[in-house]
Amino acid sequence: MSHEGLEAENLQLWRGERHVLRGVGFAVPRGACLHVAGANGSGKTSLLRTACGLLYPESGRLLWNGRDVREDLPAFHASLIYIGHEPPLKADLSALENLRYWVGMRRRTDRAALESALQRVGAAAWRERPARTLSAGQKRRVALAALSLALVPLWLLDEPTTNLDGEGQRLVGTLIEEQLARGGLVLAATHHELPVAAGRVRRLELQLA
Amino acid sequence: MPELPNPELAAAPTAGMNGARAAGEGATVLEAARLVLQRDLTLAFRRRGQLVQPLAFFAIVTTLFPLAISPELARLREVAAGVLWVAALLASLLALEFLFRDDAHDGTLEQYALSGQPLTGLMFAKTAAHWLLTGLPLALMAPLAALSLGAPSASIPGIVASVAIGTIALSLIGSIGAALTLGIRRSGVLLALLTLPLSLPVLIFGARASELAIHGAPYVAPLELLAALAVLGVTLAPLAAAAAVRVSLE
Amino acid sequence: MSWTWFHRLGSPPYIYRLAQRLTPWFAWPAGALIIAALYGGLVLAPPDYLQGDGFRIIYMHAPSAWMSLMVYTTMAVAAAVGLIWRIKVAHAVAASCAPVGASFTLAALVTGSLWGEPMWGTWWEWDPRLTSELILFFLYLGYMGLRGAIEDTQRADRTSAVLAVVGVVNVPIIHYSVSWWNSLHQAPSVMRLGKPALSTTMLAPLLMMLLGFTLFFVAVLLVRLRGEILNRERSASWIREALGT
Amino acid sequence: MGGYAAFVWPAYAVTLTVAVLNVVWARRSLAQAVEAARRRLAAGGGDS
Repeated sequence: MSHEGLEAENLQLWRGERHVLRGVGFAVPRGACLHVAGANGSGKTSLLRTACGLLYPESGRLLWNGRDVREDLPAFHASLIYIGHEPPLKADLSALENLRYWVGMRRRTDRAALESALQRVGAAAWRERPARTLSAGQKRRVALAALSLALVPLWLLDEPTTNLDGEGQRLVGTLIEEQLARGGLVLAATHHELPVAAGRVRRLELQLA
Repeated sequence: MPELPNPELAAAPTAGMNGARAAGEGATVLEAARLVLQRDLTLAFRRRGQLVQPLAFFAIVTTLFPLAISPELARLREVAAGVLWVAALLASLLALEFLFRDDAHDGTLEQYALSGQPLTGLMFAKTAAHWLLTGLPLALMAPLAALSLGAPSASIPGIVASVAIGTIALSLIGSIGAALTLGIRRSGVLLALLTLPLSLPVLIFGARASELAIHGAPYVAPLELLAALAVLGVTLAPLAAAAAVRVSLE
Repeated sequence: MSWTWFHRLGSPPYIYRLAQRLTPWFAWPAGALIIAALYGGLVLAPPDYLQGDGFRIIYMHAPSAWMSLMVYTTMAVAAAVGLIWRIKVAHAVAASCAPVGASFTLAALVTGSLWGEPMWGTWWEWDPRLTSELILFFLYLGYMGLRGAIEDTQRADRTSAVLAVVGVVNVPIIHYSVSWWNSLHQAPSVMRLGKPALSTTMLAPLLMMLLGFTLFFVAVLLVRLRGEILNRERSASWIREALGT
Repeated sequence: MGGYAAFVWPAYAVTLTVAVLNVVWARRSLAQAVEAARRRLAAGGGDS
């Protein structure tokens, strides 16, 4: 009997001498969004990085569709996308090129798909400009385009609304709701409110260690 | 299958829900590796300054020796192979610091590790790009340096071959060192301390092949040993580099 | 495959107590063997017919050289185990090995040089074995340098483990290439730093010394291991128990 | 030592010193680790 979705049981994580995650657990079924909240330094980023398998918890388990993610890490990674504080853009490449290399690593795309994704996030006008010249909010929008193109069931977003204007934040909300509507899962860590209808969001409050 | 982000059209994610990648949907390792290679080459050509630095370093070091030893070509010829190889080794070491640094800094390595593609294959692609950008130009420049050190023109093919094959092994060994020192501040000296002892066999066989070529003797035996090292490196080094990169992301 | 089984095998409290209990069982025999071998080597063994009393350096040089390689191999195996199965105790073993191995590699270099001067008439000869030993010393330095440069113990463990494994794959290649290189440049007049034809009275102390040094290494390793385990342990309850407070 | 004393004794001295130093270093590193663990306990760090 396997559960669909992402489950964490009693995660214990240490960073050097700091005990960052003290027995954190959660369950996110398909079509649900988990809002990871907490003060700065409470381990939101560490939790997300643990949930995507970058960090190894001291103890505890992480289950994807009922199976320990360690059993097949590449398959788990193929079904998730993680966006950290800083979108991973190369300063010397244009927004379009960045998106192409980023998404192309995971799945085949064509120029039309890339352009329409950029169009949707309002990047059409500056898609050929090198990322070096983009503002922090514009870089975020490129990351949103990658999110919409990745077509993976699990999204892990670290502060997805930072640096975005009101319209950009609503776009994040729309994208998340679309993802939930097609049965995807979203883990979002932010100390702001998520721009998503409250009924769909569960909340996980991390306490400061 | 149109790839519009429109939810009505996006039936694909449900197909991919269980982590299975449908045919024609997910990118293969080869495609991903090709993109990594292409990206690194594109980036390098947008920052040509960094490309030229190791080559200029190589040229300067080989110029130092006649000044330090003697301008007599007969004497220089005796040490030409050694000079060439030590200079090539140091030049390729110099270029290593750039190999992963920017990718680690801007989060690209993290995306590589989370791409669902085997990181070993991507590391191999990165190392290949590094060789194309430093090893190959060094091999093409080696004849100039060799001639200026009194090597006969008949020795050129042997020298180019030995430097070209040797730098493959050096890039591979170097990729391990560069990955191991990720996240360490001022890692330059440590990188040298880790990489140089491991590069010793390459230096020995490479210098020997060049020396034999300069003396007009058959140089195939050390060249074969060099090729064996490169093959061993191709099979093992990306594994180690990938393991080191994963650790650096923890 | 379940990896929890290995975790129980590598359970830190269990290994800590085991190390504590076993240390004297290695330390005392090591001391006794080394003292007996010293007596055998310095007093009982006759001078070599070619090298005279100079050959007695072998009783220090050979065990040191043996230690340098054996400790490196132990370190690499422990590192690989720690890397693959994520066993903290294995990393603690690897971390305990490096300073021991490095110091004996240095001893092997110094005694080799002291042996070389009367035999070759020079303090340093690019003899393949001495050269390999020197490279091995650099490998140790690199390993310790890498460990020292990383503050977080877990990351230091795992990063240096990759290096140890890479190094151990390279040691035979380095040795082969150095021997190959040396055979090209060897001046025929130079006597190789050789094993003299050893009679039984000469050989027995050497074997005892090798065994004594090996036991000595295990004893030192066990003591260091306890410290390294404590450094990696977060659970207060058993630390309290182990320290008897 | 048949003229070899100047080489034999230093070789023995160096190696045995290294051996003794290893014992000293090992004990010291253990003592330091115990000390650090005590301090961690006293500071209330770590938990069961």
